[in-house]
Amino acid sequence: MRDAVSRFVHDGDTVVIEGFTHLICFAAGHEIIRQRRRDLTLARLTPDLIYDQMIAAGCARKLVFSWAGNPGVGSLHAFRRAVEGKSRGGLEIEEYSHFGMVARFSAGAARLPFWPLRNYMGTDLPTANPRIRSVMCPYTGEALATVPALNPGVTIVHAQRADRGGNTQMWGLVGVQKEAAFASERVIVVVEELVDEQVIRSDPNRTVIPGVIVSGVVLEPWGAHPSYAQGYYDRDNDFYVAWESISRDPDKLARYLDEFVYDVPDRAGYMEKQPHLAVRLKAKERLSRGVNYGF
Amino acid sequence: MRDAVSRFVHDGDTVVIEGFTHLICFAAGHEIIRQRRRDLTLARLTPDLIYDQMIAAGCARKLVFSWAGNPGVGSLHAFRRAVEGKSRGGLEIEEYSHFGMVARFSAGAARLPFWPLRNYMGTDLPTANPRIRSVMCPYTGEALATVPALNPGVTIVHAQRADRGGNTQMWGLVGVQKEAAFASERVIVVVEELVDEQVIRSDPNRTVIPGVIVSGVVLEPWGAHPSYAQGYYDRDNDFYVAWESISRDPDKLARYLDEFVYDVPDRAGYMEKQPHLAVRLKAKERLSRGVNYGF
Amino acid sequence: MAAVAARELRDGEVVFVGIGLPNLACNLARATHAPNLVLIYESGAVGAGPERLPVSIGDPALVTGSLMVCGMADVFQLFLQNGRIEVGFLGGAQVDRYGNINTTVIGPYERPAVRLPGSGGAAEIAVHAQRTLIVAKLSPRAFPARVDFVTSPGQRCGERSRRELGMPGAGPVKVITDKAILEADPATGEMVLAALYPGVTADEVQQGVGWPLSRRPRLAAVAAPTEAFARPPRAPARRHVRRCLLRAAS
Amino acid sequence: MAAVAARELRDGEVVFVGIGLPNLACNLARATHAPNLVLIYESGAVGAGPERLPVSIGDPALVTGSLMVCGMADVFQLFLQNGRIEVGFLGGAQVDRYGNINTTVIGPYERPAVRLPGSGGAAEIAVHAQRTLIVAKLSPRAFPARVDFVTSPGQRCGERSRRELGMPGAGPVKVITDKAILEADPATGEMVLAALYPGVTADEVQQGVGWPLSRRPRLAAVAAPTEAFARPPRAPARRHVRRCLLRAAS
Repeated sequence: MRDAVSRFVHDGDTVVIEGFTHLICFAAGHEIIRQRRRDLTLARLTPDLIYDQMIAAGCARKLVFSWAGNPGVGSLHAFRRAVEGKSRGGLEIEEYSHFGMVARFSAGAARLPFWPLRNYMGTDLPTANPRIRSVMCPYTGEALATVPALNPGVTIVHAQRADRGGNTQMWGLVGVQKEAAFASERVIVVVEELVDEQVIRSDPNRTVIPGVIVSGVVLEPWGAHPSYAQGYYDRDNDFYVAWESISRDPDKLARYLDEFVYDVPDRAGYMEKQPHLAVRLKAKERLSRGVNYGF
Repeated sequence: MRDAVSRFVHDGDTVVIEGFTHLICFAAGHEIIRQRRRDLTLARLTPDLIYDQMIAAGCARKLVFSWAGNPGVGSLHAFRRAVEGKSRGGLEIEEYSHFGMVARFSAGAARLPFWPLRNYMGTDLPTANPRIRSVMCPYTGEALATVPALNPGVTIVHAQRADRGGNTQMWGLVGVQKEAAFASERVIVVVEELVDEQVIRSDPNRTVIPGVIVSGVVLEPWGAHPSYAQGYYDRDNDFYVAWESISRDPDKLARYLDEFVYDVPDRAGYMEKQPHLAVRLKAKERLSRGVNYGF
Repeated sequence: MAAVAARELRDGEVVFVGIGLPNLACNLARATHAPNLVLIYESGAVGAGPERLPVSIGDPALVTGSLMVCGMADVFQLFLQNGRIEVGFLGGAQVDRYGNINTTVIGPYERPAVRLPGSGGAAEIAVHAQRTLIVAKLSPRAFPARVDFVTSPGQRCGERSRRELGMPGAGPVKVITDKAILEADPATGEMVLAALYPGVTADEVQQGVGWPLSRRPRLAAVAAPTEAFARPPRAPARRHVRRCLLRAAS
Repeated sequence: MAAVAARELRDGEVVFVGIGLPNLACNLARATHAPNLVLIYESGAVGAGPERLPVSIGDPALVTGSLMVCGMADVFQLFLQNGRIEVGFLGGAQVDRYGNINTTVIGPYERPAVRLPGSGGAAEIAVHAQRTLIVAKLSPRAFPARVDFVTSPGQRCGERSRRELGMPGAGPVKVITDKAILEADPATGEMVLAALYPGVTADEVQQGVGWPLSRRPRLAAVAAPTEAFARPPRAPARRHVRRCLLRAAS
C-alpha cells in the first residue's frame, strides 16, 4: 500500500475512494494521510468517515459529493467545521445528488463530456452548483438536466479478490466502482485475497474490473474496516457510532489520527492494535452454489 | 409459451427477442409464427435465423437492426429477398450500428428520449437513417451523435433460470437483455429451469432481470436451440451452416417452416422430432465455485 | 411515526427505502401486513429480506438473501428514472407548506449556520417516485412556511406546479408527523391537516407549523400502533411480491 | 492472410476481435508469438482463452475460462468509446482509396443490388480503436476508388480528414490482402503499396485495385507463413497480459 500510494497518488490529484457503505478502502485513506498528501480534490458519493479523517488531517482542498453524513448516526464533524467556517483552511465544495454523482462517473467511464438525466426540476441544487446544466433533446425538444463527466486522477477500489493481473471480482453492493474505475487515469485495486488467475477465469461474469485498466494491486486484508467486506467481515457499526463523539472534538480526533493512523506503519499494525476486531466482526458462512460454464 | 405469446404479443407490436448469439429464444419466435402474428416491427441487434424465419413466415412489417447476417456463415436470404425487392410484401428497415442499437435500448431502459454517443462521423449511416442525429454538449460545445430511445411493446428473454416471481439469472454472454427488458412495456422470460426463490436469493449478484418488471415466466427447456445456453447446451453450428441452403430456396424454407414450426405443437414436439440434438449438444460440466455472502 | 408510516404501505408495492425511520417503517410493514413489499435500497439491494434490522441502507444483511443486487447506475436509471418505484420515503430538517424538503443547509448556502448532509438520493426520489411520503417531527423550526433550500421538490416550487416543471411522480401526498398526518391538497398543492393522533388537538398541530394550516372538512383519527407494530421485526417472512401474470409451462 | 494479419499484433495488446478471418488471426497470434494478447469480443468476452477455434464471436468457448464477461453496453461505452482498444480488425465487401469500408449495400441504399449485413460494431471500431487493420482479398470489385456506402470511416471521408471529423482513433493503418500490404500515407491518407507477397508483382496488385496505386519508395517483402502459423491453434497458452505495474503486499 505504501508503494501504491507513493506511486499513484500525487499532491493536487482528484482522488476517489469509492464504495457505498460496502468495501470502502480505509487502509488507502490512512496511507494517504500518513504520506501527508496535500491539496487533494476528494470525490465520492458519501464522504463517510474516511474523508472526514482526510479532511481533518489536512489532505483535502475540495470535496465533490452528494451526501456527507455518518450513515444512521449523524454528522461528519470535521467536514462540518470546515464548511461552516469553524476550522482553519476551509474546504471548497461541489455538490450533486447521488444520481448526479453516478451520472458524472458514468460519463467519465464512457468518455463522454456529459450525461443526461431527468432531474433537478424545482430544486435549488443547480443554483448552488452551476455545473448542473441542461440540454435539449433532438427528438422531443424537451430540456433534460446534465452533469459533466468526472475523470479522477486515481480511483481506489477495495474488493474481495483479484488475480495478480488486476482482474477484480466483487459481490454484494457494488455501488459505482466499475464506473469510477473506468473513468479514472489510474486505478489501484486493494483486495482481501489475491487469487490465482484460474479462480477468476472459473467465474468470469463475477469480474467487475478488468486487469487492463488497473495500475496496481495491493493485498490488504481487513483494509476496509470499519466498512465491511461481504463474506469476509461485518460492518463495525460500533465504530461508526463512536465516530460521532471522536469527530465532534478536534483534539479527540487528532488523538485518534495519532494513535490509529500516524503511529501505525500499516493496516497490519492497525489490526494488531485491536485484536478483538477480527474476532467480533468475522463473517459467518453463507456460500452460494456454483453454476455451470460448460458447453 | 402458447399462453404467453397469446397474451403478450399482439399484431402490430414492436417485438424484441434479444440475445447476442447466446440465449436467443427460437421457441418464442416459432410460437409467434404458429400464432400467425402480423405487422410486427422486429427489433434486435442481429436478426439471426429466427428473424429470417419470421420474415419468411410473413410476421414482419419492419426490421430494426444493426447486423443482418448468418454469423460465421453468410446471408439471411429471406431478409435479403425482402430488402432486395425479390419477394412479395417488402420489408421496411431502420438501421444502426451495434453501439447505436445498444444505446437505443439504454435510453429506453432509463426512460430518456435519447442517448449520446461519440460516433458516426464520416459514415453514411446518418444519411440512410435520419433518426441518427446530434446534440451539443453544454460543457464543451462539441457535437455528439444521438439515437432515439427504443421502447418495445414486448421483449422476450431466454435465460438459464428464474423463480416463479420472474427473478431471472443468466451467465455467459448477457448482451443487451437487461436494457431491452427494462425498456419494454411487457417482458416474457423463458427459462431452461424454474428454480426455487431460495436459489435466486442465494446469489443475488447473479440476477439480471428482477421479477418486478416481468409479465410472464415460461419454462421451456431447449427453447434457445439452435442458439445455445451456457452450461446447458452448445450452439448448433451445423444448423447455422445448413440454414444457408435452406433459406436460399424459398420452397425449401417453406418446407422447413411446415415441418419444424407449423406441424409441431410446441418446443417439446420440436425436440422429439430431433432426439439426436440433446445427445450431441448437451453441455459438459465446468462448475464455478461458490462465494460467501455471509456477514 | 414508523408504525403510522408503515400503514401507508400496501402489500406488494415497490418501495424505495431511505435511511433511518423509513428503513424502520418498511421493515415493520414487511413484518406485519405487507409481507410482499419489495424493498429497494439506493445501495443496490432489490427485494431485500434482512435477517436483522439494518443499521444503514448499505448493511450487509440487505444483501444476504436478497432477490437482486445491482449497481447504483441501475438503481437510479433503470428503477427510479424508469418509473418502477411506487413509493418513496423522505425526511428532512425542514419541510414547507408545499412539501418542499431541505436536507442541505440551514442559512445561506455559501455561509451556512448548519451544514446538513445534502441530497443523497432524495432529490431524484422526490422527482420520480410515483408518490412520496414525508416523515418528520412537528416543530416550527422543522415546518417553516418556506424552506431555506429546496433539496427535494414538493407540490409547488417557486410559483410552478410539478406538472409545469415536468416531474413524472405525484410528489409528497402525505406528511406523517408525531402528532398528525398532513395531506397535499389536490387543487392548491398545500399540505393540509388530515388526521390527528389520539389526544392531539388541531391547535397543537398548528403550533408546530410555520404557516396557517388549512384542514380537511373532516379530520380522521390516527389509530394507535398495535402490539405487532411496537416490536422490531425478527426473522421476517421471506416471501415477496408475485406480480407475474403467467407461469405457463409451454 | 490470417497469418500475415496475425504478425501485425504485438504481444500484450488489447485487440477487438471481429467475426471471421480476424478471429482466426487473433487466435493464431495468441497461439504463437503473442500469448499475452487480450482478446475482447463485441459479444462481451474479455481476455478470452478459447479451447476450440470459435465459430462465431458469440461462441460459448469464448466465455468458459475468460477473464471477464460484461454486457454490450459496457463493451461499447467502457472499452471501445473509452479508448481502451489498441487494435481493431475490419473487413468488408468494398475498401476504397482512403480505407473507407462498405459492409452495407452494393448499389443505392434504397434499392440495393446486394444487401450486405450492415455495420455491426464496425462503424464504431473504425472511429475508436487506436489503430485498425483491414483484411480483404484484392479484386477491382472489392477495391473501388470510392465505396458505394461508407459503413466504417477510413482516413478521409468526403473531403475531410479524421482529425477534422473528430475521430479519436488513428483509423486504418494497413490493409492486408492476399497479394500485398497497403499502408495509409501519413500525408494524404491514401492507401499505398507497401509490401508484396513472395512472387507477386506490383502490376498484379494494381490489377486488383480500382485507383492508380501509389507505392512506397522501397517495397518490403511479406514473409511466407511459418509452420506454426499454418496450423490452427489448439489448447493455447492460458496466460494473459500482465500490465499491472505494482503488486506490493502492504
